[in-house]
Amino acid sequence: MSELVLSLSDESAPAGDEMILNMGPQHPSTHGVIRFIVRTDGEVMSSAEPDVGYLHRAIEHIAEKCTYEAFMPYTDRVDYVCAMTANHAWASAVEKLGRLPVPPRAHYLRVISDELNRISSHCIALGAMAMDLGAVTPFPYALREREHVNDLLEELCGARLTYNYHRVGGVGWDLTDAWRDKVLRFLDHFEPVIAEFDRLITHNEIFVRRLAGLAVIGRDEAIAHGLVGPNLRASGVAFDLRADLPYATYADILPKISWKTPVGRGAAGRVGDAWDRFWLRVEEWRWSVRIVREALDQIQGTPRGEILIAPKRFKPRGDALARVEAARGDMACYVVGDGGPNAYRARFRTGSFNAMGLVREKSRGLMVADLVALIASLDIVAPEIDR
Amino acid sequence: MTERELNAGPATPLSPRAIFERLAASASDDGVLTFEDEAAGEGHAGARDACVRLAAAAAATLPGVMKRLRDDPALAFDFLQNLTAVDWIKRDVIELVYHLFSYAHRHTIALKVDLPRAVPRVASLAALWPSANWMEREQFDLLGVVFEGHPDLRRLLMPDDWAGHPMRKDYREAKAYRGMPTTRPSPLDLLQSFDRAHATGPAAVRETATGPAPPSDATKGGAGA
Amino acid sequence: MSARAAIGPCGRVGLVIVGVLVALAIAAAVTAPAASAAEEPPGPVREAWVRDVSPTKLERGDRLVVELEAGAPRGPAYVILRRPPGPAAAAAPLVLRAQALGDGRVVADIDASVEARVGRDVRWPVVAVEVALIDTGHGDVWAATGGQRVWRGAPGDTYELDFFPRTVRGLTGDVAAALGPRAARHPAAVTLAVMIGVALLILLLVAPATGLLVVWERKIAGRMQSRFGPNRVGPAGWLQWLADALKLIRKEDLIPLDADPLLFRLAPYLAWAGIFATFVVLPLSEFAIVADLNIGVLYLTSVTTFTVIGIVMGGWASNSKWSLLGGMRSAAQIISYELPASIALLSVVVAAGTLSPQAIVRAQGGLPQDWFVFRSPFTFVAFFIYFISALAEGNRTPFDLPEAESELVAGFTTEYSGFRWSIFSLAEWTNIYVMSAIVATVFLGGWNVPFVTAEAVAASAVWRAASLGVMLAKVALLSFVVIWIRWSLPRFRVDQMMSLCWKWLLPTGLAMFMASTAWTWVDAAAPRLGVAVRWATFMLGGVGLFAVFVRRVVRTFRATPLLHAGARQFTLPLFERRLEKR
Amino acid sequence: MSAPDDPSGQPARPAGNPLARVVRSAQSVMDGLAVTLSYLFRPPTTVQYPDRIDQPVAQTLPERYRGFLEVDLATCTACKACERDCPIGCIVIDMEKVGDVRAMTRFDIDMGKCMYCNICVESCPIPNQAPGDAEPTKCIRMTREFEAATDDFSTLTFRFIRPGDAVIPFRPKKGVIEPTPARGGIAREVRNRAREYNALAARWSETRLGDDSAEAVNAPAAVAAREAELGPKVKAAGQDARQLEDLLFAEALAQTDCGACGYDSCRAYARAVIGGSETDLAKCEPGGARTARDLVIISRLRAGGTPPAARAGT
Repeated sequence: MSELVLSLSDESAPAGDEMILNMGPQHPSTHGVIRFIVRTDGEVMSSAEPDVGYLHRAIEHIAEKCTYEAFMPYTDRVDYVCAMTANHAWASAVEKLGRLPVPPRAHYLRVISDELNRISSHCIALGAMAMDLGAVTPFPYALREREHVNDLLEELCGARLTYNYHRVGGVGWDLTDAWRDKVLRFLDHFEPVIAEFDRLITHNEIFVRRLAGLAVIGRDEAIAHGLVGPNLRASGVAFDLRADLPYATYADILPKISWKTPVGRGAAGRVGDAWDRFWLRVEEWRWSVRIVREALDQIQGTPRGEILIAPKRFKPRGDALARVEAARGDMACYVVGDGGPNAYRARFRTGSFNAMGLVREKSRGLMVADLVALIASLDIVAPEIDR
Repeated sequence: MTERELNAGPATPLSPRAIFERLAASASDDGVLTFEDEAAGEGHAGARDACVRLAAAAAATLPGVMKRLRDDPALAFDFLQNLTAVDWIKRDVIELVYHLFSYAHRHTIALKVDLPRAVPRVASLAALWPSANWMEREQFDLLGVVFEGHPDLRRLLMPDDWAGHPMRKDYREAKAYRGMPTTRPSPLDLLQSFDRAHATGPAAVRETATGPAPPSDATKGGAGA
Repeated sequence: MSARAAIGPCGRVGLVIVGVLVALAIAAAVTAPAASAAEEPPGPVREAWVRDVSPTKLERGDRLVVELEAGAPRGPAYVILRRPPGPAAAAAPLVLRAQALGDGRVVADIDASVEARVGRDVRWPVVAVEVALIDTGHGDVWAATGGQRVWRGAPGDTYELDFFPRTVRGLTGDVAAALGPRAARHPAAVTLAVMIGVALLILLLVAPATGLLVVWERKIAGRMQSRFGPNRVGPAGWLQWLADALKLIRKEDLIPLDADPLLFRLAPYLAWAGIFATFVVLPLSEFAIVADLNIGVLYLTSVTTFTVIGIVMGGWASNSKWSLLGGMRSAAQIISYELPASIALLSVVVAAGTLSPQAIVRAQGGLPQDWFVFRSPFTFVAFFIYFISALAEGNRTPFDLPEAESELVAGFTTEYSGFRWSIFSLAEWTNIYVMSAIVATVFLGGWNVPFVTAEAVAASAVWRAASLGVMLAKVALLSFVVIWIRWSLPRFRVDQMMSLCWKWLLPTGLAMFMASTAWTWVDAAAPRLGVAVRWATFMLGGVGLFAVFVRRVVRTFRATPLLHAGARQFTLPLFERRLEKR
Repeated sequence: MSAPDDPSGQPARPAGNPLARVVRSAQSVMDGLAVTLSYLFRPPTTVQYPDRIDQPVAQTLPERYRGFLEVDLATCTACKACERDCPIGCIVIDMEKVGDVRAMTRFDIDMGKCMYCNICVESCPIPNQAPGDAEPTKCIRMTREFEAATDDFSTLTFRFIRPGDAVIPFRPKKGVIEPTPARGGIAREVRNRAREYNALAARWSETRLGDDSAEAVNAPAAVAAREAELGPKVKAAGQDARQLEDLLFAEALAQTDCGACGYDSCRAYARAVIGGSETDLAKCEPGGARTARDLVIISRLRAGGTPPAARAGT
């Protein structure tokens, strides 16, 4: 490959009044280890070029080195803020590849754990975004709720961050009645907290003014750049995998709670602005609460203990792509098997990866402080980009 | 495309075969595209997603095919949801896999094309889907696929001066990068080498316990309570 | 392009010059109050005149005779002399110890101690005797001018002449007198020593108080965020500041390689000096003021802006782009908000008719409806304008852009560490006191004790102590509000911050200034209307706003009942097991 | 301040009249202040770990908590299922013939590497029942222990068999759930032992591994050991230039392609050495004394030097 010419990042001397600001990889608000090469004239940026890869651990390569089942704990590390959905994506892809059956109770448990994890992931996203905009207190409040969710998940599966809860063919642990009651109590507690959070920060006039009309991403632009999940919906596209291409047991749950995909409405400024992205995640909190309630209700009808059909001598051949609605949107997992015990190729296409590709374009003309808000509003998690 | 259209839900999702047929019908170059149905693999458990394969010889026509997939109103694949390269070292090809999705129709298709492993070159799709920009950079970085016409084909994840493309099956990591070792000794090895050096003889045998009696230091070695 | 090059080679010279000028200005500021403080003794002695002075040129051995009205009491007295304009040292008023003879004459001998203060070989002219004060020895104090007794203390009061403002110069005289002729030969040394002594006194009082404020802020922040805050060092964590300070002082003294070492070192002290200089005119109580300048408010607004020089200097000298951006933001911010802040203060100044802080306090009352904030709707608005501007000038949230940690890492303090950093933060937190004290003084009645007149406060030691307490309580409350705001609100963006200043606060402030000026006329013309408006403003703006707010707090509190009992009641694994165990 | 081009094409929300904006701002600010103030009347949610709590946190964790691994060797059959299934290879079990029985001489788990995924527990075939647990556990199991802060990775290697000891594997009876001591005790003890000894042992090994000085590298024992390692490889490569090049590249050279030797790449240098056009074997700067020694050894072995087995016998 020596014929390939390497072109180094363009860090040549800036022209005119511009100066180059090196933001990251150690910077308080780059949400992990990301670096931006920012060209600014005073406070106004002419571009912010992301430089990623600092958290690249070659997870896709590791997938080629261990068995399908043994790779599950690594998927936790794809997105450690919302590990359940990465578990789910891998499990779904492998199950699709091997045409493996999954017991219904396991599907419900996957939904419950996914949604709880979505709540805790949005806690980080919203809390950190508020903190990036200088409001410090929403962050501990959000983290407090995340800790509660962590406590619950810890009791379910034993881990607080990297759960390794889903299995190829089911899930690892069944729920107990005591745990179910605790989740319901948590939801009772959490709903008013959302309202409080709204009053504290979402509708705060300073906050709204800072985000309204900021970094507007139009619908076509969002689709073309491959934005997914909350970012896409904030741009006005009513598409949610859970509702539109239902997997697990979402098809049974969503109609019961009269689901309506939340979409950015431009209530503060324009559709697809940073505030819409913030607000949409708050809305997703509310919907997740309803989904968990309904799933906890419906799971009562499934036989206790039937949570895993483990594959035997699993050596599939073929390829499969599975998509899961993760906290950062549509996570696609593509897995190729060549008849061996290990995956021949695995790939995770994550929400942050695509969102990050948009930063350079969207940062033009923004202020340094807005870059922080832009990154936060896209809910970028560094390991998801680098994997 | 208006908001109403997009938000009205699935309009006319087509099956992969129907998508292929429509695509093949509009193609001028017959026989270049083939359809691989959803199928179980041979001899092993496993399944394959349905896909359209573009003949390796016609890899140059990829942008045209993709443009048709994107612009045909009945297909309207507006979302390039995944771009992967797979290094099939035994077949000596690098297989590019494009997964497309249509928000308008809610249908999906995979398109595959083989490239020669020695010179994996293909036209960039960054002009069709901006999201291809970073995905192509990533595949270039990790597998060395050169996307011609890409606006900014640089390494994405690895350092700019990294040698080799790590996701290739024949890649071997160097022992050091810029003087930094890429491995560190495992404590397991360190402790074992200490043990070996200090072994008093071939395994200092002690009478060992049998059965589930509570372990104690004298009989059980280390695991005692 | 490096940050240094962005300013250019002239920058360094310029900043050095500016720094020197500021240092001089601060030195002048410290001495200036000393020079002019004695012009106005406390109390309502507004004007003073004497019938005769003889002789008009004095030298050692002379006797100064002031003729007063017959019937003035006997006793020890003071004579304050005004001298013609000249060099600062020679033009300062002179306080002489004298003796009232009981026949209307007050005589003062010009002896060695006077000469020590004035200079040996100068025959110096006297323009006028400002006032003569006579201690009758029965607890009464006479302040006499031209034969009129204009003010006296109540019998039995322990008020003493020693409570006169102890200006540096006045102290110098006393110290020189106490030390005797040897000290008298080195008046400059004595002056310097006294100045340093006063400065040290302020520092020793303020620095620990600031440390306590930091702990308090952290405790409030902790509780507001559902956690504990510092609670380990000392009783309930109140000595945390001491531990932090020791840690900071012991840290390595780091100066970045490419930094400008001189300016880098100088910057924290400049930032700090500007804030500390304000303490000269802050009336913490009826008596506790270093110098009641007749231009006090002007002095306050000018001295507080010295900080910006230190910040810009630190930001530039660090040779870091983050620091530079922080410094530039700070410069823009402080200079901009200077305007609405001053104009908001002017609305009160026109209502009070004076720039002297003590006089402004005396023009208010102890009860809220007598405060300037409720004097009229216009001062009410001006109060908020000033408060917002003060937050901005103090770099406090929501205006903490110069050190916005999520944008600029740590702004102008990015490259600072250890002791220098602690000086910056000392200045920053002290500034909370300063801004709170200014707001309390100008808008919220200062040290006025409810239901007690200013005269009564001056007359009684108990009330004087109470007035100090009232003022400190107001400062503490306002500091709490400042802290509370910081932990509740997000930050403005730099353009929004500027537009708030120039498009909103400044025009509104100007309008309020003009309206307030007009209102003084209305107030004078129709006093009953004025009182009615005061009450209306108080009831609507004060009580009404407070009620609305309390309702919100109660509603919030009730909305999340599961949070009330903290984590214990909420069944999470950790706590559930703990409860089971009991 | 929005981006200059607005792709959504919608008008911004009208700002409203100034007074309304002021009122709205005041209301929202008051809302925020009310929320934070209300927390002053509530107890904190946090706990003061580690000292101001009623009991050790480990005792308050849920049963399924995944802390340190521990092995109850009394019921371990040495089936090595955990070692085989560990995705990260942090478990090492050695079996040796001790006298006339096969016994485990090593059962090490590198907890610093472990990712607490529970896969080893799931693959363990021996069910155990620990007192106080609602659910059955396994011979290897996760515990609620989690405290082992350290500045040395090696102290996180838990050695369940003390070096020099041997444990005879357990023979399970079918369908019997074996009793086992309460979870956590073994992990605590092993952790404490690891704290005492491992760091010293690892540092001892590291000084020997890490000493790159010419004296240490060329010490007779080191040369002999290296010859023993390289001997079979050189033999396997024979005289095939390509294989020799691979051998030199993999075993001796620094692989940095730094160019200090004057060649374009490490492989070019290797080719030159093999081809004989390069006789200076000490040109690899990053490799230092170690590379020079290895190159010398390889060329000696190629030339048919002393068979390593004969010399390095002891």
